[in-house]
Amino acid sequence: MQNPVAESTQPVPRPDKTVTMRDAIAAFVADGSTVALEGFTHLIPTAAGHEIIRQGRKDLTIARLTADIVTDQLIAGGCVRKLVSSFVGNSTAGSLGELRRRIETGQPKPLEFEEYSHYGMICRYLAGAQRLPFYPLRSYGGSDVPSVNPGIRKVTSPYPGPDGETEQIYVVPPLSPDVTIVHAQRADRAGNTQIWGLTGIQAEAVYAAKRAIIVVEEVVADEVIRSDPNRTVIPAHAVDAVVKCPRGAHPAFAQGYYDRDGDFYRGWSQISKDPERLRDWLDEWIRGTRDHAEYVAKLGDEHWAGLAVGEAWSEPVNYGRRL
Amino acid sequence: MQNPVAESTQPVPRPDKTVTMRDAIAAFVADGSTVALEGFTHLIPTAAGHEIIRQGRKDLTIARLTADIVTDQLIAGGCVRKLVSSFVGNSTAGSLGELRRRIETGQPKPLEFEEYSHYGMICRYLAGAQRLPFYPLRSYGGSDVPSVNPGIRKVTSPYPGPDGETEQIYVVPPLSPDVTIVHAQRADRAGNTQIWGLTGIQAEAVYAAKRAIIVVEEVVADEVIRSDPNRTVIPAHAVDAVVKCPRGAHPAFAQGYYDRDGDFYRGWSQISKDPERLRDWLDEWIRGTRDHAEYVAKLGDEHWAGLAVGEAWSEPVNYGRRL
Amino acid sequence: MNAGSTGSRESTVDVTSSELLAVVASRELVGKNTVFAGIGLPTLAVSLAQQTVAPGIEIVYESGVCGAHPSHLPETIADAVLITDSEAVLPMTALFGYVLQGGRIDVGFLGAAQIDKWGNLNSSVIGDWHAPKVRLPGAGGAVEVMANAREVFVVMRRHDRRSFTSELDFCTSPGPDRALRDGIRPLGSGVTRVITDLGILAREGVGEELRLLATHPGVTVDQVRAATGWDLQIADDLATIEPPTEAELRLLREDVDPDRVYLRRSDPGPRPGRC
Amino acid sequence: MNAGSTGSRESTVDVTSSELLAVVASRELVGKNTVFAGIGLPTLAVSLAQQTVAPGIEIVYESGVCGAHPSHLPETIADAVLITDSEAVLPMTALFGYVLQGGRIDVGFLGAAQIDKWGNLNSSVIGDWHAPKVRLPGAGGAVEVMANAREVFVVMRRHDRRSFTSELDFCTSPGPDRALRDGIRPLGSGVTRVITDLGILAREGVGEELRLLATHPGVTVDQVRAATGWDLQIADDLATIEPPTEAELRLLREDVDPDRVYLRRSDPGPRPGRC
Repeated sequence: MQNPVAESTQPVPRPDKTVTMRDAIAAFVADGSTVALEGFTHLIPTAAGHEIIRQGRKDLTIARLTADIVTDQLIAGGCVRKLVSSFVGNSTAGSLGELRRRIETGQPKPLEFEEYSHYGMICRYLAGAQRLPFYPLRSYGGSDVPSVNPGIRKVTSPYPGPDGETEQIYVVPPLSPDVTIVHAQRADRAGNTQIWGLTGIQAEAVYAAKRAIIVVEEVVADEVIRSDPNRTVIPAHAVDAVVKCPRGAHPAFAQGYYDRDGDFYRGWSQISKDPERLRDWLDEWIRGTRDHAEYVAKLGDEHWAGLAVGEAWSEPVNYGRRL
Repeated sequence: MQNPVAESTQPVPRPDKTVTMRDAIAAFVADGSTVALEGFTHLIPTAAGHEIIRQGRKDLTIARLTADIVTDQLIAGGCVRKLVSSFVGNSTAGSLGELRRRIETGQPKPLEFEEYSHYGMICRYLAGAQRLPFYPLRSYGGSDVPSVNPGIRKVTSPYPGPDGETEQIYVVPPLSPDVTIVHAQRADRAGNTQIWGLTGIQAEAVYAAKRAIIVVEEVVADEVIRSDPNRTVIPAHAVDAVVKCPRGAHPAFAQGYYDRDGDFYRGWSQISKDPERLRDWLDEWIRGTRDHAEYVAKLGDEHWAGLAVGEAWSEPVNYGRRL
Repeated sequence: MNAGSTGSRESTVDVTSSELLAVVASRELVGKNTVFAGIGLPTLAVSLAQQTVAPGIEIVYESGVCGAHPSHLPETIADAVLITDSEAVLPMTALFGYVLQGGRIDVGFLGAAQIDKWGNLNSSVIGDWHAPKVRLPGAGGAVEVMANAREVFVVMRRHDRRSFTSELDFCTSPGPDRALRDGIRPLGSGVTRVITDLGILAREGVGEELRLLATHPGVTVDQVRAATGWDLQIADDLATIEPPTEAELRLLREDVDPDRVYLRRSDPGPRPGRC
Repeated sequence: MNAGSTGSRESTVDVTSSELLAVVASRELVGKNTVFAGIGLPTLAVSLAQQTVAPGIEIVYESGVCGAHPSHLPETIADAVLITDSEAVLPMTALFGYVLQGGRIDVGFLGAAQIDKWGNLNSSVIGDWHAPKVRLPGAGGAVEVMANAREVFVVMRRHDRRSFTSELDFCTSPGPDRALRDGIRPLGSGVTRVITDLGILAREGVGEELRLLATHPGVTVDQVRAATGWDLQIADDLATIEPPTEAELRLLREDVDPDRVYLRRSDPGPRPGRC
């Protein structure tokens, strides 16, 4: 209706945060760091975990709701001192062999394990993202989980409960990772990140962290992101590095890009059950590949063809334009 | 890859929750109710407010972050006993005449006013939606707001602060409206509601409430909603009524449908300043129209042409389909 | 209790244990609107209920999917086929915070390695938590389902003394009695139904133990008592569960899981002497 | 302090008060990354800074818009033109919880009806809250900006004793000194700059009063003291603000607000004797 911005306005330069996976891990993941790897079954940052193994990081604290295959690999790779998690199983496909050995036998050395429930982990990220000293939740009443995790405490509400009596509630402390790594379908060079399908806890894990690495299937033009700003789950101001790494979530899936590798999940229980076989697997598939592109190539075209997906496009919406 | 669901599977019947505005207000807004009307500048449920005035509801508690024109109209319409809000101004366009008179002079009768900041209101809805006894926030330290609002209290964190000392934080109580009313671009008949542009606090206000009315520009086919499930901000299970009411947010805007009526906002300061003129306006535009369709028609085609917007379509994304 | 069937003729042959559990669980969903369920027998039960006793019932998945319309039977709660064509995908903050803790789930389905007579569940460890004999996957969202769903159904494929124990090795997901002793007021009733290959155990709420409510045809009370690690109470009006009807079995086999992914081809079948 | 200019020749004629405030505020944004700003002079200042001293600076709007690329000058913080073509639109829970309270804002711009020497602000009422002479709009998000932004800039079009008061009628948005006395540790420094039509007041953080840091050309210290409702401290190295350069004015007038929506056509201009 009025006041179009003059065409002469100089475009504001956007920082370009794209880097290689190697450089991103080298820059932001130090020995001893607390690293959150999030993605609930969908968009698991597996390729980033593999690069951490390749670079031989040590004494990491890994935070992850569902400590699945990538966690087992990181532990077997000698990278992990401590695990903070709410589910330590190989999805619905069996066991995490290395993780179980470390917890059940303490061999080759014990693994520190800080255990929560899913919502406990979610609330820890919420507290971290919101810079809160604690976050209340209606879980844990009568559970043995607080007895093995002194981080889970109680607070008395300053308001009367429904029966007029004082009310208590459990709380969890904030989780503030040194770096959070998530995988996404696409981002622009500045780090505006779009995710569809399961969005999980990624945004909160990123905002809770001091640094954030976004691994993406595609780096897209600014115009693609800006055509649908509601799809941006993580804005550029929360992102430090953007890494293009197609198929970097394997064996997890990327909605609209490739499907879950169910056979790999089922196979992992066998591989990880045998320490020698597991070591060989790491040597061949992770330490024996230079980067994720080589891992992808090694899996082979036929393998990837089996994970291909068809099309189901969203209906576009009109954001409108002032006339 | 496997196991297609047999085509003979019967479609599960979806409940049809579409009703007229008159029936929705009659069914879910009772005298004395606490009614949340949310929508931050965008998608304000104005038409629902007008219908509440037409039906002569009394003694309502209105909860709304920005108590703007629709709130002033509801107060002038004699519907409101108490206001719970964090901003009582006519956007950036001036004053709310009736609200100011009621607070500054207590005439014709006093208005109860429970005052928060925006984040205080947001946290009240968060606590309501999450069924928490309280929600902590890092606001209010040293402010006079808690001195006039005993609902804002303090809790001591069970974790030591950054300096090792005990740490205190303010908390707010849950807000659990009897009914929340929001406006949206579109929903299906079951109530799956899609919003784009500013999504504000609508989802939390709906989940915090016992009942929810969704007013929409369009009721769309199930397939439209299902083509983009991430766009669904409010799922059907949280919705009790779906009301089709095009242009029901006027003078606010609906992204992609019509623009904000800036002249109306500026004009309201003049209308509401004069109690007689305000009464005449309510009689003519609200009580003098049978429903919102009549209000829309009375504004006239030329008026609406001035609020028309052009096209800026989102790029579709691929949700993928198993081959 | 809804142990009665909806169909016409009884089918007394060739019923596998998975089919039996799915059918019996489906009947218990009369009048329920929202169910929180994992993949497997619980989803089969809900899908069958949608076509029999509870047409409008909605499954909410832990992954955030609401109103799924999958093209294929999903393999996990996060399967891509659950997302495409679904009605809503919620972030986990909303799913756990607003839907689950918000109190909007009528029935949550849970599994466990151990259950006690109060319906407390262990899914964490066998042995001592600090040096376990077996490390199980852990809580996941089970603590939250138990604390926040109106009631919880447990489906156990095998009713034996290792699982039905007088004392849990670890209480992952406590029922309301334990919660109240800890000073926390839970929303729901905890476990109200345990559906096993021997029968149905039930409790109504706080202060009540699980009682044997009904047995499958041919199962004796002594058989159930022997398979239960505590002194099991028996309902005064102990019933016999009606076997799956042909209509129920046809829907389950032809519509819900035609490729027998969760019904299992290699299903050992119910215990000898029953069905 | 960054009262120095970036351009070449000085322009000493025809500068309006709005232009002056926007230019001076823009210079203070050197080195800042994220700004929380309302529509009007603050956004003009940030837009000018993007083209001068802080090319990468990002405005985050209270409505949830990040990385806006508006086709027209927006009329409100929620204007439809801010959303279309923007980089991200956040729900309010994320904007207030993760961005603002999360500590990701370098500078928040606030206005107020009253300010005291500690940088505490009143935007609620004139008179008693319970029976106010004037009911103002209230807190909005101002309490949160003050508590969570690293520092706060205040732009006041008119420096007088009604606004610069020794005692607030009501403290809506307290600075860190008041917060600490209440037992709450704030994140940021509170108000660090107050930019007025007379000059710039500044304070660095906890325990410090606002001091007069610089005046516009021709403004005397006595003039500022007379317009301030408390005994104003003066910086030892009191400076004179360099007037807007031609480059700054050209950008502001031709690029940022060519239709003078916020620069105001009817702007009364700076006070006589200055610029």
